[in-house]
Amino acid sequence: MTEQRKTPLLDELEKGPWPSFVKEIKKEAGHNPMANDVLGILERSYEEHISHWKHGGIVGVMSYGGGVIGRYCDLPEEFPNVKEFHTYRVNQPSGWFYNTKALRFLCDVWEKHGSGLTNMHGSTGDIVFLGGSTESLEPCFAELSCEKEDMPAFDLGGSGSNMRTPSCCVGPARCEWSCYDTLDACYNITQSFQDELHRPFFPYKYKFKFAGCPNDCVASIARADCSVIGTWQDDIQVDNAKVAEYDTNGTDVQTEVCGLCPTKCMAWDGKTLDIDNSNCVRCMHCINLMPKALKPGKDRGATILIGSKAPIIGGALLSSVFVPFLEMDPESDYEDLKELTEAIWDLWGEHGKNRERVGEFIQRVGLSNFLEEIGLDPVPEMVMHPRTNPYIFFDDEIFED
Amino acid sequence: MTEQRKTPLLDELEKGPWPSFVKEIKKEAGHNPMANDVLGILERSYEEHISHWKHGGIVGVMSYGGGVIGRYCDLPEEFPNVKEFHTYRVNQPSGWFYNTKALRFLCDVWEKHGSGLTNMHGSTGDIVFLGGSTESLEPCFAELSCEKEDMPAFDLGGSGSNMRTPSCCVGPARCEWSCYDTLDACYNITQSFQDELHRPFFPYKYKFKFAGCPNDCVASIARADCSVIGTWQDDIQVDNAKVAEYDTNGTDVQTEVCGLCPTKCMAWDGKTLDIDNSNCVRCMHCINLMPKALKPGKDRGATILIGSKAPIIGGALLSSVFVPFLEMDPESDYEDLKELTEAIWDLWGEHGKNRERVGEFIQRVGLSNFLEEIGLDPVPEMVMHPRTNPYIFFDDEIFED
Amino acid sequence: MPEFERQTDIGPPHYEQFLPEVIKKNYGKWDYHEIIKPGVMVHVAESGDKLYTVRCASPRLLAITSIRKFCDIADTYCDGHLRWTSRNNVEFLLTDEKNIDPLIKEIEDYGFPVGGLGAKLSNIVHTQGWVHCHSAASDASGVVKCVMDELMPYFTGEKDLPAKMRVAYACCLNMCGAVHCSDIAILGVHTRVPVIEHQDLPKMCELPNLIASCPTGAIRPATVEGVQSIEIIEEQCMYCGNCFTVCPAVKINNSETDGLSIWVGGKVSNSRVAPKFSKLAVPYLPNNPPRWPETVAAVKNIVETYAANARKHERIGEWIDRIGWPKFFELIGQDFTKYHIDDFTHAGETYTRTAQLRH
Amino acid sequence: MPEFERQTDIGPPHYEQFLPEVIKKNYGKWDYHEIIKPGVMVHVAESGDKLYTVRCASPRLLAITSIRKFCDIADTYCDGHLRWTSRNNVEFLLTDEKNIDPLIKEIEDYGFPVGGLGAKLSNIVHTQGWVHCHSAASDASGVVKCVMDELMPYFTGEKDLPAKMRVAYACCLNMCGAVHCSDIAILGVHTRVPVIEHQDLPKMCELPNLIASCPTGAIRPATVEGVQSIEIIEEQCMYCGNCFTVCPAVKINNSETDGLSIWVGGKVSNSRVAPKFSKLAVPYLPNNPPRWPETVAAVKNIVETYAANARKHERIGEWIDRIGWPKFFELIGQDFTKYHIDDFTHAGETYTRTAQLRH
Ligand code: SRM
Ligand code: SRM
Ligand code: SRM
Ligand code: SRM
Ligand code: SF4
Ligand code: SF4
Ligand code: SF4
Ligand code: SF4
Ligand code: SF4
Ligand code: SF4
Ligand code: SF4
Ligand code: SF4
Repeated sequence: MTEQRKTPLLDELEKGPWPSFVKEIKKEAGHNPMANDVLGILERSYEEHISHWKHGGIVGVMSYGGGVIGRYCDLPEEFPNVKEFHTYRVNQPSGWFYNTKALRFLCDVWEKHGSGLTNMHGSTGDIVFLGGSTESLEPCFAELSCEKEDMPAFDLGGSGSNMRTPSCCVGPARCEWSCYDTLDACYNITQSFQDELHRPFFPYKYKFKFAGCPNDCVASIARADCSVIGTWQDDIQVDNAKVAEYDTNGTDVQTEVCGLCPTKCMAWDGKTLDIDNSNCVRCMHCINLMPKALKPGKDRGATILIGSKAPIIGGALLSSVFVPFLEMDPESDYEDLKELTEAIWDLWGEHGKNRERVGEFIQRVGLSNFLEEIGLDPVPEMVMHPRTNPYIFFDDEIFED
Repeated sequence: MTEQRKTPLLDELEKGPWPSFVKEIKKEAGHNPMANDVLGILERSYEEHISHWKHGGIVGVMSYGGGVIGRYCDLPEEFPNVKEFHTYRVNQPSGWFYNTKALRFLCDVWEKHGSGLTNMHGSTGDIVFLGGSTESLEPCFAELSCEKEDMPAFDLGGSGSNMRTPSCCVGPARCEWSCYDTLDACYNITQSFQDELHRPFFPYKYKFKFAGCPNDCVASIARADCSVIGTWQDDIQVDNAKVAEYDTNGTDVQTEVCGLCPTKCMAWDGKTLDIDNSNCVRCMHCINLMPKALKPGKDRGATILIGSKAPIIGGALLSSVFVPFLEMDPESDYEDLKELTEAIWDLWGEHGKNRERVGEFIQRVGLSNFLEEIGLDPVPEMVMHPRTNPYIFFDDEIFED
Repeated sequence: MPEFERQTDIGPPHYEQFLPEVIKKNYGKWDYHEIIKPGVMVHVAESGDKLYTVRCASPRLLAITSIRKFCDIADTYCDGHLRWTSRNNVEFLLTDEKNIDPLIKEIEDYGFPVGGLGAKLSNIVHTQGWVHCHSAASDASGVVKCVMDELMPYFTGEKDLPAKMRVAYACCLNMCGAVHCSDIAILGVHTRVPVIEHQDLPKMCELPNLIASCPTGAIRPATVEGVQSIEIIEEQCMYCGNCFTVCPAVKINNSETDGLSIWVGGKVSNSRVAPKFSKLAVPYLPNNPPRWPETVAAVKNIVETYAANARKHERIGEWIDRIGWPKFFELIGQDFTKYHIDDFTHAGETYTRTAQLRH
Repeated sequence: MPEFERQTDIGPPHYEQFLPEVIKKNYGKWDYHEIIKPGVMVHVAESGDKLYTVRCASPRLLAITSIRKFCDIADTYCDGHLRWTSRNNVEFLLTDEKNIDPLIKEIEDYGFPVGGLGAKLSNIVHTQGWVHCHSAASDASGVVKCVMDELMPYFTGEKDLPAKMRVAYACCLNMCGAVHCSDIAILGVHTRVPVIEHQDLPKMCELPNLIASCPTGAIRPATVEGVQSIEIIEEQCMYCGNCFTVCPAVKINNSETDGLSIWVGGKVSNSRVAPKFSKLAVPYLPNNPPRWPETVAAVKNIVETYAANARKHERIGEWIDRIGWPKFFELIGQDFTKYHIDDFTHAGETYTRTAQLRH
């Protein structure tokens, strides 16, 4: 074992109360040469204010087109153990639930084949194994994925121009507001589209995120090509006695609850919370403030929104309403969602440009045209307001009556 | 005199309670052949659902490049008296104030030289003389513009790629809210830029509109390249006794006044109207509802906004904030406004594309670049919010301290 | 020497000579105003002086005969003073309260109703139409007349409105009426690709200007019928007619297919909410002179629905923002179609990018 | 036969096997929750069953040593059950209330503070930085560590906030942290035109892809140093680095001039107001490892200003919308510069198109 790298700059980051990633690296650096070299090369970056990693090129496990991000350092002589330093994206379980047995298994595998360093989790949701050699890829993958008694097998997640690893909020497992089974939906979609997850043949990446209610605890509306956000159609469930309790125990119901309702559709007279549900936009605010007293309605499902992404190329997008309300009954096997998804993939797959996300594609071809091809009728919920410019592509149908 | 044209379709438009433009045309058609033929050709349009007018070509009065819109009909044989049917744009007086003497003079001139039909007024604000022959242009203009005793002379307004006829709201002449002298400013600017009004040498049209307060009774923010909208810097003047009167006489001050304030910066306790003036956005709503009780502050001036226009080509624009507050003292001869205007004209004149309005130009070159060239500092009032995309053109100055 | 010696660059006459004495005296010193009855208001000066205004409608297209009649009336009751408003109404300016009723009688007898003040429908700002313009997809004055015949009670004050209502009309996409920020806008639309007269084109038009005129880049140079002309990529043309504006040989007018569209919810004032553009409500109605019944019915329906449902002081756009567009379309009974969804440059900015929805 | 037989396309393990008994029993039947102290909440099921959650921070970059330690703790107190959150915190799931305090002691002794629940600052979502990525304009973990060292009291609950606060960090404009909708976003920025290695370029990159990668169209093909390469129009380059993403021969990283920018006012939830993008607050701060004092101070200043001024339940973007951007810049003492004004595709949509202004 070589000596631990000297890292005066990084050592500054062991100070302070917040957990230190430098300490984490050092926890492995004493016995893992890769961890030791990553410490060294990172110190160099701190000295020089620049990254020492190079583009990856194509590395991966056999028959998969994604799941591994290739990485090489530009100082292989000095840091030979991180000459190759690829990351694995290991598909996390729905809701990031684990038992210690499975976690220990993951640790053991990664101790054997890699740096012993992880990200729990990557931004997309995967378990990230941070830094392994090209050689280790196959054996590590085999050990993760093989069938074994009494121990779950793991598979890789997505990278490249394919479906990316779906993720979901904690949902019905622990949250009283979940309007559909996010964990089941996430699992079902992931399993149904294994080919699309592992073998890139889309114009660009396609991400799913499942949130159980409009609080959107997985930030799906900001970073998923398909954002599935739970909601309800009927009336908010109200327990007026409990509202009164909140009112006496420090929540000013009129000001804090009713006063911040976006549509001002509620009023509190000290006894009854009067909600004009036809004007409630399902924002969750009142429910958030009084979880004991209010609950989403019983007729539940999800709003499907499409197209969010980071800025490159045309500017960042939030997802936009595609289906205002879709039932999400697990019994249905999410057939509607799958059909819509396949229709989108077909269309975008055929007409999308290289590296054009579906949100950009829709803007380029126009939402109306997109809907027509998918076979959905336009509804006013899809837009904040109708068009303001008079540049209308009229069809002959306007002359019929 | 030929017989009055038969117009069975147009006759339908003599019916009904609203004043009829057909009746108006007929008022002249009995004795004016041009009016008679315009009636006939219009009836033809009503039969065929199509315009019978053709592009104008360049007609006008000597030494002017604008002020007349050339017009020819495409059925000169059938309607020889409207073979040429040009309109004059006669520059209206500020605020559209007249005395009967001046109006009768205009009527007399137009009876002599044209169709006897007018628009009072054109959308830009001019007195529109509707329909005269090419031959009549010079004599008509001479009669309008010549110096005469005891009778004002009139001049033509703008058309083509020049400054267009400025217009203004009734302002201090009759309105208690006018924050600067709209009539004077409009007159002053019109007189100062006579050359720019009459001789097109801009990339496209440039319109001024002057509104005395944010009610914007000349719709300046929607249809002026330069919208000058009165406002104030200090506190709203409040007479609480009068507020109380409104409150007892049918205005629910809390709900109707305070409740509709855009920033909710006011509260009424039955005695005092408490305004947080630092959060008042000068929307006028409260003042509009209680003119006896409230008035704009005393430190008055105008917000200068730039760039509104109709949809062609890039889509309609509203004007955007250029100078949040400018003093508009008549004593100053509006020097600041003129300097800014000339700076804009220089820049846009040099770099604007053919038929590119200044609002489109600013969007093309970027507001920051535009400001830099004009020599104005950027202020946060100019934008609804700072940029959301990270595509920043950094200069070297960021490295200085 | 000619009879009249032309002068140039003299500008408009100075307004001051046209102001009534009471205005000159109280210029900039008005204290408050009050609407005293439909179409009549009084402005009271700090000095205590009063100025009465009687506002009457006008078709904007005025014969000199009518203008002379207005002069007669103004001479009788107003010491010879009157003005026009920014929406083409006539305002008679009086100091003697007793003259109000006789003036109203006389002007109404002459056919010009009094009204349009306060929370009412005012005159329809409009454009040339078939009376004078080459681009017009429909007539302007005719449609305006038919709509106002039907809506007049909202002008005279017989019927109430929650707030001011500004209707505007433009006969083509040039939108000379600046209709794009109106409570209700009626807009003439062409709906077919222009027909090119290739033989005339090279003589009449400059190709670079013509090509640059197209907002969607649908025009490209082409040699047709042996001349240097253009071709229009049909799928890219949305019939705006701007090519026709710059080149008479590209014919946009079509007697069969031109029509009207209706837009709602715009405003200009900064009162309460910021100015807004009007949005598409009814994509297409046929051109049906002389009375355009479909258009009249559609506008009336919107006005009545608004009048019945909005809260006091709410302009139509504020009302729709409160209830939401889905509800608006439901209330007016209009299908939401693909035409309602923007597909121009900033289209994506209009998509609903939140899960905040009514269900 | 190999020791381990690889399987493909099996997907992730089913989550159900990882759920504690209390969850299996009450799945989808939770009644309400309550925060019982900083970092600890209880969910009560319709059945009356209770599930306690203790949330602790994590640097996200975790050694297996630490994960094993978490396992030990979970075995001791949680029947072996734990989860991670969408912001990389660790959540221990307990049914026995008595275990809460011992668990907290043990995990805090191990160096992982408990907190982040409710109206608090949670963990900073972040990206790879110099630890693993080629594009990084700065390090990720290091900046996050320094900022959180300073802001920790807002995580643990020692200091109060008006509402939830989500800070995010991304090391380049690819924004893998999806920082674009965060209360506060720290973003690594390149600020110089990339340097092209012309000799390598044709071997490494496909020209059409490279040209298409530039958002502003600054790249055009050119023959340089005798090879088919590209040139970058300097005035059109805003240093986004997307050309580098698709082509390693276009070097964007610069040790002198790379730096950090700060963005504010975004959010993701639909609660009260719709989701919002973050907006530029501080255009550029120098890259100053190991402790980035300028960046830490700037973020802290914004958090403190917000904490001192916003109303209860107001996220930072809601607060700024209420007081206005001019006031925000004044309060944080930041100059408003030309960099703050948008100049990309939809820039015009951000201009103030109303006279509604504070003076
Ligand atoms: C590992 C991870 C960051 C992390 O530290 O967590 C990551 C790392 C990279 N991302 Fe990412 N992205 C990661 C989540 C994201 C997210 C967030 C999300 O998925 O929720 C986004 C924003 C949302 C989105 O998809 O738009 C994101 C937007 C990008 C983009 C910009 C895409 C766009 O359309 O704007 C790129 C550029 C590209 O694809 O060429 C990119 C490219 C990259 C590459 C592959 C760099 C490159 O130039 O090709 C990075 C590899 C870094 C490395 O060395 O490991 N990464 N990337 C995240 C994946 C871990 C996981 O699987 O769980
Ligand atoms: C007469 C008038 C309409 C009316 O009935 O009142 C008018 C009539 C014409 N306008 Fe206009 N515009 C008139 C006010 C407007 C306004 C309103 C305003 O000024 O407040 C606008 C919208 C505001 C704006 O400037 O954007 C307006 C926007 C246009 C446009 C589109 C310009 C744009 O940038 O989008 C054109 C097209 C053009 O310039 O080529 C246009 C072009 C025309 C032409 C010259 C037709 C053409 O294709 O060249 C029209 C001549 C009609 C005729 O035969 O008389 N007209 N035009 C108005 C001028 C009267 C006056 O001087 O008082
Ligand atoms: C005479 C005129 C100015 C002129 O120089 O000609 C005028 C005069 C007055 N306006 Fe106006 N406005 C006039 C066009 C406008 C316009 C422009 C337009 O319609 O094209 C607007 C913007 C309309 C819009 O937002 O789309 C306008 C928005 C207002 C407002 C704001 C209304 C609102 O709440 O949005 C007020 C305040 C009010 O009515 O409470 C106002 C108030 C007034 C007052 C009360 C001001 C005063 O104290 O004297 C004047 C008479 C009231 C009335 O009409 O109810 N005036 N006013 C214009 C009459 C047009 C007409 O014949 O109907
Ligand atoms: C555990 C977690 C879901 C998961 O599957 O991992 C979660 C769990 C809960 N969220 Fe969340 N949220 C979680 C990420 C999010 C996110 C996503 C993010 O931060 O990236 C959001 C959107 C943030 C945004 O808008 O930018 C989010 C917006 C909310 C809101 C809305 C807050 C608001 O008013 O804007 C609530 C309601 C509330 O707090 O009153 C909420 C409420 C809750 C409740 C109370 C739901 C419940 O009844 O159990 C949960 C615990 C409360 C807490 O953290 O204060 N959760 N929550 C995530 C914890 C992240 C963390 O470690 O801090
Ligand atoms: S998104 Fe809704 S359902 Fe999911 S964890 Fe958050 S609050 Fe609960
Ligand atoms: S969920 Fe939101 S919109 Fe609906 S009543 Fe509650 S606060 Fe109002
Ligand atoms: S814009 Fe203001 S000052 Fe001018 S007339 Fe209208 S209300 Fe009066
Ligand atoms: S002018 Fe408008 S913003 Fe100002 S206090 Fe009155 S209502 Fe409020
Ligand atoms: S709107 Fe069009 S058709 Fe009507 S006057 Fe203006 S340019 Fe002519
Ligand atoms: S009508 Fe408009 S869209 Fe069609 S070719 Fe002409 S300019 Fe282009
Ligand atoms: S944000 Fe940029 S530098 Fe950071 S991990 Fe993502 S791609 Fe790499
Ligand atoms: S850094 Fe961005 S803007 Fe500059 S050339 Fe590369 S892709 Fe274009």
